Amino acid sequence: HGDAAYFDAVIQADQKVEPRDWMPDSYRKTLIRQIAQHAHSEIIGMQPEGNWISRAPTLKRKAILLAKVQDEAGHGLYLYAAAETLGVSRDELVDLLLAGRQKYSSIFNYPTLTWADVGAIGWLVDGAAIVNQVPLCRCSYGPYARAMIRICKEESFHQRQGFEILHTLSHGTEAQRAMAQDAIDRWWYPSLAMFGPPDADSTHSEQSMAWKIKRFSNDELRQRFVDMCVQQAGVLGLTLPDPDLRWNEERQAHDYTQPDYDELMRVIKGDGPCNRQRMAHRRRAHDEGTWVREAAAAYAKKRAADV
Amino acid sequence: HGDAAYFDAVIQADQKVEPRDWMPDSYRKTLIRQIAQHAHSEIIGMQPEGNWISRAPTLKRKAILLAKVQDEAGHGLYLYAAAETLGVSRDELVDLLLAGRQKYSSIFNYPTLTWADVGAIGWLVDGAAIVNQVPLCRCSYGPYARAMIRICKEESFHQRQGFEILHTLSHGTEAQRAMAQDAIDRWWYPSLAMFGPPDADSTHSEQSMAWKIKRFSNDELRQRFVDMCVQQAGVLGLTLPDPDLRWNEERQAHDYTQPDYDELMRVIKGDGPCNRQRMAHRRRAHDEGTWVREAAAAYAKKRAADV
Amino acid sequence: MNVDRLLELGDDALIAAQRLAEWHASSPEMEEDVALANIALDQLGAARLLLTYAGEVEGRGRDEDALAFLRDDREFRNCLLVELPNGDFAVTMAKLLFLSAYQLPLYTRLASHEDQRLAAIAGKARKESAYHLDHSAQWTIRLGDGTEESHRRMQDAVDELWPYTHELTAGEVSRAEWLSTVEPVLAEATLTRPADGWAPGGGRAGVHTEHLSYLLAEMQVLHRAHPGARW
Amino acid sequence: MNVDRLLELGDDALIAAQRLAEWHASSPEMEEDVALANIALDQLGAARLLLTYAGEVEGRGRDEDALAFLRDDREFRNCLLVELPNGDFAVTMAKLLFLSAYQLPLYTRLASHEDQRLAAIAGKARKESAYHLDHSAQWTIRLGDGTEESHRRMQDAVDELWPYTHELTAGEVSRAEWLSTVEPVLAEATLTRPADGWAPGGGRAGVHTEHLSYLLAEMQVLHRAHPGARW
Repeated sequence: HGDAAYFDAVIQADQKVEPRDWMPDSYRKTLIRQIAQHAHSEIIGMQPEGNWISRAPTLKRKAILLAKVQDEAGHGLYLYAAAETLGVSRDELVDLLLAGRQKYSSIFNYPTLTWADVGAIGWLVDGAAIVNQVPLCRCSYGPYARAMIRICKEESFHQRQGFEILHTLSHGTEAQRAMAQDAIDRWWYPSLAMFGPPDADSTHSEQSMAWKIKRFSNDELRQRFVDMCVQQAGVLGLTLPDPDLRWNEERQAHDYTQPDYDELMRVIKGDGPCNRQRMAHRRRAHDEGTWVREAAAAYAKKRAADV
Repeated sequence: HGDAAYFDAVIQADQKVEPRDWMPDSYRKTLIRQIAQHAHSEIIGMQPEGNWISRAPTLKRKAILLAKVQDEAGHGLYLYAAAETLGVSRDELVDLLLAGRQKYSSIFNYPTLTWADVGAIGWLVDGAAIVNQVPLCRCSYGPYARAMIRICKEESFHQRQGFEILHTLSHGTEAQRAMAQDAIDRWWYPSLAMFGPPDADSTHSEQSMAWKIKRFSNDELRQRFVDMCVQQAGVLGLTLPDPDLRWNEERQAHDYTQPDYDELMRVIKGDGPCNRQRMAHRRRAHDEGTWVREAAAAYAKKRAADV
Repeated sequence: MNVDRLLELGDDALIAAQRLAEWHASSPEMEEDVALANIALDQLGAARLLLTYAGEVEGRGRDEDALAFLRDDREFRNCLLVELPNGDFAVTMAKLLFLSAYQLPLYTRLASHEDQRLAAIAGKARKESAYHLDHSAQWTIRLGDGTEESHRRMQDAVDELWPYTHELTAGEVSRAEWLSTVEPVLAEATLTRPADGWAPGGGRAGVHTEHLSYLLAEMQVLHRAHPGARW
Repeated sequence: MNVDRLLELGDDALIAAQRLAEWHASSPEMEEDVALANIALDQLGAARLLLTYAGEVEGRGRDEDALAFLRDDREFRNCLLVELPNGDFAVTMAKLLFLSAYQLPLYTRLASHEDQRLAAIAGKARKESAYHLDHSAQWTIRLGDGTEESHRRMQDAVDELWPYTHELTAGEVSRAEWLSTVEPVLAEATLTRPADGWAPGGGRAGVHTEHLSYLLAEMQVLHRAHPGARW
């Protein structure tokens, strides 16, 4: 098959597959699933951080956080647009999310309990996202790769802001420092779990690697993240909550305790602390906005008829 | 007419008219209107004070305030029951309130802006209510008179609590003292207006006096209230916001500035700061409770059928 | 009695009272405004006694108000159930049913505790809990076996809150004991007893839902705005 | 420029920003989440400049945060309109329409104020207000001339908020000038312009609605819980 051969050659040559190119059905499906999940994560991810906009401790921090949450909405929009190039509509994807048939990142099913959680999400969660996403900037599917370039740039900005929040707290009052440490204690393992199950248990990985959608294994990325965090935690003057974390001279990497993958599975299945809350919020916003979307459509139709 | 003569004799002799006794239609209507307005005032009056239950500054104050607001609900219930002895149902009266066809005391159309307002309402508003209501304990209509005896007892308890809140604030920090003075400054004239328009403009008074529903004129009661407050304000160490307030040796009473009766008329007509808010709250509570009341009725019907 | 246990009891009662009091002037019936205020006052009364005692046992000079108004949500020890938003009247009644089906046997047991002070508090609270249980059970039955709409709402409420009841039965009150109170009520109410499954927790360790810090922000705002003031 | 006037401007912007930001992750469309955040950021940006300047003019060492987080509601000078609850999307759009139809001519005038600092702030804010006005006018028209339901909701919103607009036009911006912006929008939206009547006020004197102190309790809670901390 000539199309398939061309597709294989593009992949082989590290070139980009573009929307009009032929591609295997399963490649398309894998990408739709992955990009949609990524888009959903941006949209659901607005909630835990948004939870602190109204209570941000200074006006400057309020503005930064509001802009960050706005960026997430923007990322959601780019990503849905990238998914749409694969022949699926945003509305369909949103319906799949609301019906619970597509997932979003499980990390957003944990609550943000204090202001320091905003810092921890920026530093750890956005940090993990970047480690995951930087390789995606070289993903074989053009629109996704290009969206990721833009998103990664903004994410690293967010990650620095998170780091800065924690740095300020850890050099602040006793209570602020305790708040920062507490946040890291709660977010560390869920962040490690963001890289997915260990390679041995990972389902979709091999084919995604072959298609150059994925470039590194879950465990490789997780290791990279741990090594990065250890160094930065030192600068913060805060502790990662893993007594077995230490430099392994031989591996030239840190040994560390794995996250609780059973917990990860429970959260993915729907039993995290906030799954129900996040989905209920999203559904409520969607339902309460129905009359507005209908009105906009009705108005547009009338105006189109006028012309 | 023998019934009318008997009624007149009962009034004349300062005896009580009871539900089964004959009474003039206009006597009945006047009483229904007055008792309903009084009941509505208790129910609407829960809102401005209730506004501070969640934020009361100590647990003891929270308990006292919650109990007070509960008492108001209880007073509403007695008073609706008293009105029902006149052949009107509570549901009808509530519907008239919700339709805006019966009034409640205009004082509750002012906002409670600080904790000190809870004190000021207790001291001034309940104080004015007592001055109004003590004579009603001798009202010619038995059920109303008896309800008022019970209510007055509780109201004077509330008034002492309000006084005590203000006393504590006025002997507290600078900020607390300022809060107390500010509350009195805002509640003084609206409290004076609670006694209604000046006698010269008062519509229903004469007939109510003849029927011994009312015992003193608006201006007499207002004067009594002013004289009482001047003495108590002295004990509080707070100022009544009337530069022209002074003892008149000749009248053996205080001269004082009249409240703004035009404002009173505007508030009665519906244009006070909170009229719309109070009514919207009451209507929302009523509407949102419909399914519960319907369920209770349906259940009661099923059980009755079981018997 | 150790401080943490007293704080758990006291914080349950305090947060329950705060939520119940939110119903003031908003109940479906005037009689219910009175009843909910009563129950809120009972819970608040118990909270005051328990927190006062907790402060004394702790011995760091904190009174009931210091404990209620000057701790943040990470220091509160209440179960998650009581901090959840009120929702509609069905949710409020389901919460109260589940809570009082826990508090009644708990206070009954504590009423014969060797700690006399705690026993006295529990002895009083037990009687109140019996009333709360009766009130909420009656409403659960009325709503469950009322109209189609009320049945649906009551079932939704039970389903939504059920997971949070596991935290109640993780200690002295066994699941079986708690179920022996709740199941007959659900049955009479023609409601389906939800399956056990997800069992969120963390309240006893100070890891709450996102709702609690909002509740505390409102509850504590005035007290905190005037440090050291008397009221 | 006197402090009170700067506080009026700054508080309007700050409270409007706080209310708009409550929409985060709750808008009817994702694009609107972005747009409302944008507008909230504009208002917040203006608030920061205005409050900073107010603090400097006052000369008592208060910066933007001291003014935003350490005043209580009796010290805030914003108009009542901005503190009212968001309500549904129609109410939010009506609020924004009414506010920006006031802010645009006001900032336009202030942009040529002899006070250079204020003129610069107003010059920037003016352009943003033009966008806010356009955005809210477009939505008002779309909703007013959309479906039956949206027309009803939009008319209700306009009716409910109309009284609060009198406070906006009690100063530099005349009623006629304000109406010249708003009336054509309502007409195009097929909405009825409400009659003038009740004209609540008091915001400029610190006599607010009962809503503001709740908004501030939430906004200020963290800042106040850590006196003197840096963030």
